[in-house]
Amino acid sequence: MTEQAAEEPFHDTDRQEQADRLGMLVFLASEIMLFGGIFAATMALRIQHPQDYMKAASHLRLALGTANTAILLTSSLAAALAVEGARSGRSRWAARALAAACLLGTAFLAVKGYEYAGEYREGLMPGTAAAHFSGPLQRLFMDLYFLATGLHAFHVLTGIVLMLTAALNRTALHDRRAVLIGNVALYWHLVDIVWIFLFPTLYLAGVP
Amino acid sequence: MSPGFQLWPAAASQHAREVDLLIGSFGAMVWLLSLPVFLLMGFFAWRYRRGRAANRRHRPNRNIWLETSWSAIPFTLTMVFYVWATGLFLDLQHPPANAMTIDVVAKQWMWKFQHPEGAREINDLHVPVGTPVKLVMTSQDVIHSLYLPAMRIKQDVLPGRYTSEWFTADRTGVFPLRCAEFCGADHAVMGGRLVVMSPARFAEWLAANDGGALSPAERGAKLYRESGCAACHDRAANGLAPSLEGLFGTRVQLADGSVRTADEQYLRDSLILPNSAVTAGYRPIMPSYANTFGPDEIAALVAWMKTSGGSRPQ
Amino acid sequence: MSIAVRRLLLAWIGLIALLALTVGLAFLPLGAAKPAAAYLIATAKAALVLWYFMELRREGGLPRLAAGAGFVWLSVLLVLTAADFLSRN
Amino acid sequence: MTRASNRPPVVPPEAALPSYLRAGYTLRSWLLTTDHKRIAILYLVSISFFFLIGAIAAALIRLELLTPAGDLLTNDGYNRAFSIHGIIMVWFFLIPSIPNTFGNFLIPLMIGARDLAFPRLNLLSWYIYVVAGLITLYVVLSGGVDTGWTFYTPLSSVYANGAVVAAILAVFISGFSSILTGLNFIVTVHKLRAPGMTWGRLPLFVWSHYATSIIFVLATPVLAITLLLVAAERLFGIGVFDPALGGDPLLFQHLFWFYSHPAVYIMILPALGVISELITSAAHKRIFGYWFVAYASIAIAVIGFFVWGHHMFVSGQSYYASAIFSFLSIAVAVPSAIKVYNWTATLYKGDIELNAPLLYAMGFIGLFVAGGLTGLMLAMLAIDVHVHDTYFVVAHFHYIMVGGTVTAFFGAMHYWWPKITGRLYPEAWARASALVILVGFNVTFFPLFLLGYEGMPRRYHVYPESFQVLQVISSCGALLLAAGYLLPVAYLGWSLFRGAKAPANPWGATGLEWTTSSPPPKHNFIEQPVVERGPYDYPISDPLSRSND
Repeated sequence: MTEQAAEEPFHDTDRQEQADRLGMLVFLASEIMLFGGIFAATMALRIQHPQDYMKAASHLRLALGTANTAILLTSSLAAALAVEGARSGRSRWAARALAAACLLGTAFLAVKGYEYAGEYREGLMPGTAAAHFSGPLQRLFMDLYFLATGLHAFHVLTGIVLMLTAALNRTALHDRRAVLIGNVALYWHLVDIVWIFLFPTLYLAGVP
Repeated sequence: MSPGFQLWPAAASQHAREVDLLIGSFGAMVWLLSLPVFLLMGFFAWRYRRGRAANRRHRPNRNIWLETSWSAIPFTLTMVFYVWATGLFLDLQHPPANAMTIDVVAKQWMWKFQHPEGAREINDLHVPVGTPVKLVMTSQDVIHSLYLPAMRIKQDVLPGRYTSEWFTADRTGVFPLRCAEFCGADHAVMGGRLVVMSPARFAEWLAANDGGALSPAERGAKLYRESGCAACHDRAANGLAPSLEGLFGTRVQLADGSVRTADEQYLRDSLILPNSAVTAGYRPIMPSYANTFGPDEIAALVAWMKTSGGSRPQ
Repeated sequence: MSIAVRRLLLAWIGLIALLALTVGLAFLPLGAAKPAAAYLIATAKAALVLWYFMELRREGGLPRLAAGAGFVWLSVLLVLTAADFLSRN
Repeated sequence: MTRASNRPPVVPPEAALPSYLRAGYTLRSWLLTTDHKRIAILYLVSISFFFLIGAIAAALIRLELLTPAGDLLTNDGYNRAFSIHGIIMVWFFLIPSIPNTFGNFLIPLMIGARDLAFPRLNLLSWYIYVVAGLITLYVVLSGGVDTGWTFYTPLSSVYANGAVVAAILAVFISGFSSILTGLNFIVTVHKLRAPGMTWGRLPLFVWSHYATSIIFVLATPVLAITLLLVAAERLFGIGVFDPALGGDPLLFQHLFWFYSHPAVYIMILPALGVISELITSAAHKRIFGYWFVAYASIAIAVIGFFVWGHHMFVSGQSYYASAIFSFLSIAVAVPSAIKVYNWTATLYKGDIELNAPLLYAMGFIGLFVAGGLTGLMLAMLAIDVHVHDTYFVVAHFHYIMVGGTVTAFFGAMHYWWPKITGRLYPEAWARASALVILVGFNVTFFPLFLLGYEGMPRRYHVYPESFQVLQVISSCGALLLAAGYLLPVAYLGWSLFRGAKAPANPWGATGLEWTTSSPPPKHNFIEQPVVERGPYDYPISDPLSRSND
């Protein structure tokens, strides 16, 4: 266990730790509002054209979406376990849990990529030559779907990079306060929460 | 629009005069609330300026009752005006049933008006005095806003949607008509005149200007015939699509279980996005006419469906 | 297995169970209540993640406030926007 | 004389601890600094530059409007002039104006901290601002945009010409600078207050910046995603806001105003904080009703999120929603009114020094009241239907943003000038400029209320002749206003080199920032201050009244 000295402008590490965590939580609140615009757009479409919304959503693959939800929930568990590991001094355990979370995150992206490929083949990817839609509303739904999941996938990727950085950082793994790992995990959980709400918005909406 | 300096705009309707009264009395109350602040601030700055002998003994620096009352009293007074202003606004949302309906299509950068009798005009709008006039408006491109300062009304005109505004002019004259929502390069010149005439003069004008043109309803009937709508929608057709006779204004049961009133918006949506509101008992087979009919044609078809009232096209 | 780890595992089991429930409910004929149920379950899942994984249960009022602010403000945006869309015409 | 701490003020000899200005002279020592005071100066320089560009655009507008015909600018040229004026003034001057300069400089000093919580993040947010600013300059040089600062769809997404995507990108990027600043302020106020600096001892300036930061963090990302969607619509035909593609243009307006209405409070809340400091310092008196004023800031920030629909009364929004938004908009006026009444009560029985900062503060109150009450008129549905999108609205928001925020900005500049630069400014000149600005402002903008009620829509470069008299008066006022703004540039610049050296506390004020030297050393305080009194603990002239306190 190593004790880091407080950095400017802090006098003690306790304060600094609290400040880092609070800063991360405030940032996450900001992230929620960023996705808020997309949720508002899907809500408007769903209120105004409930039939078309459902029909368009039914083209998504619920099984893959459900699998991805389970994957992301499990990876969130792994991230939480990593924090617990670092805190109880088991740095190797923490590293493995982080690696598992990264792996699951990558699996999520792989499934997502497979899904995108399927949608491309079915002509559901806007802007591609093969695209064919039943009307503007289905296209708009698919646009929103790609925007929402694309922005989310970008966050997943960022999260994986952050967790990898933490897993390779000896100081962070041996920090019994788990400051860095704790904050990275917070970010990862938010990525999870966003998906938890995207799932009923996009996938479940398609079940008649 | 007489040249020269003026400080108050002409008012040409009962509503306009009520808005003037509203802003006048609200303005008076606003002065009542803010003048003491200005006077006291100046007075205190002079009375208690540094170096001047003055009694500076004072009570503690807070007084909950004082602070609560100077929040609550202005708020309560303002609420009275809220009720008044909202009442006037709600009147604007409910045109009288006997209002004369004029179709308006806005585009960059002109206003197109279509009278029910068939007369069409651009940028100028002629109306009779003393008759409620309802403008049903849509845009062909960006958002515009039809602003009649003399009536103290304006309403944004949206693409893909119908909005409306109404007024009853109570004096004849020529008043400005302007676009209030920024709509691109020539926004500033997208306007014309609102000409309010006596009923007799208006009838003359109408007769002189219809130029043998078809009324919107007649044009709609013609479109209905020529575009092959009857193949599915005619009563004699094999029940592929609901009949349009007497449809306007009724409540329609939709396939998804909801109910909608067949108003202008519903009829337009059914032409542009036919499958988003399918009538119960029918299949979603109608193609979209978004690329076939422009706002003018849609307005004509809607006008026909409104007036046909159950009669078949001649 | 420490209590802390067991607690996290239980939260995860809860999350997976809720996922199964929400997918199951989607196939029941619930009509208009379906989206409501789906979002209710999503909120419950988010609450589990916030409470156990993000450890808000150990935190004081300030971090809870900070974590909750985004959700509260988002609901202001959605509710007032929906108020317009639902009451047009 | 300090009362914020009962220790003697620590004013180090110049040689013992160099001021932040002398902590390094190289360009690198400025561009890579993490000192909040130096970053504040970087911001001051960059926002002044953008104020100048925005003002040039304003000058073009006022010149064009001298005559009813469009003779100086073409229709398109005029549209680009007011679009650039709006975009630059809103996002590159007003939003960062007070928070990023005075907030950055003063918050750590006022709460007894050595810096903001995340100094490197603070520098990063300046660089983000600079990148966004450079893109905006590119937009200006490449011919500008003709969408207005509001970017209404489908005009912006389909029909407009010009560098719309670049302008959107600039605003999008500048948003992240705002978010990071807000985050930094929130964490700093929570975690870096000096021992004894309880919430009840926070200066009202800090309270109002805290409230501002809430808006920065929670509103800005909505603007970011919305503008991203507009760019996507323009580039890829993703029609979220385009009715031709199944979208809804009113959704854009909802999302845009969800940010842009609270953004008005981003501009005015810091100004309200400045005025509380200026009034108490000039009156040498405790603020009347500290908690009411403090909570009013938070209330404005929170309720400010519930009122955006009042920009949409004639847009085709449902009239039920309009009635709700109208009511909520009236409610947000209550905390603002509280502040004004409390400032007036603070002057009562004070020991008032009629200095330039107080003149600016009193000018602010007058203009803010006028702007606020006309705002109340705009919240009234039937009135708004007539004056929406006319010069009445233009006049109203200029009273708040220019009459309010810019006047407070100048007031703050004078009040803290000795602290920031270590020099005193010439008082007589400063009083004169305050008066010129007040008169010039009213001559420029009051006629616009009349024009608006008469029915002149905004964003018109040609107009009926009957409006010309008022337009000419306004343009003449703008000339006076410009002189009023240039005057301080001249004498403040002079004082930088020739002004008398400022003592640590030239005003006899009580804030913590006055207990350290002018200008402060790198880490603000030589030793950690310990706070034992409230922020406005001025002596009470009559000893008898002490017992009442």
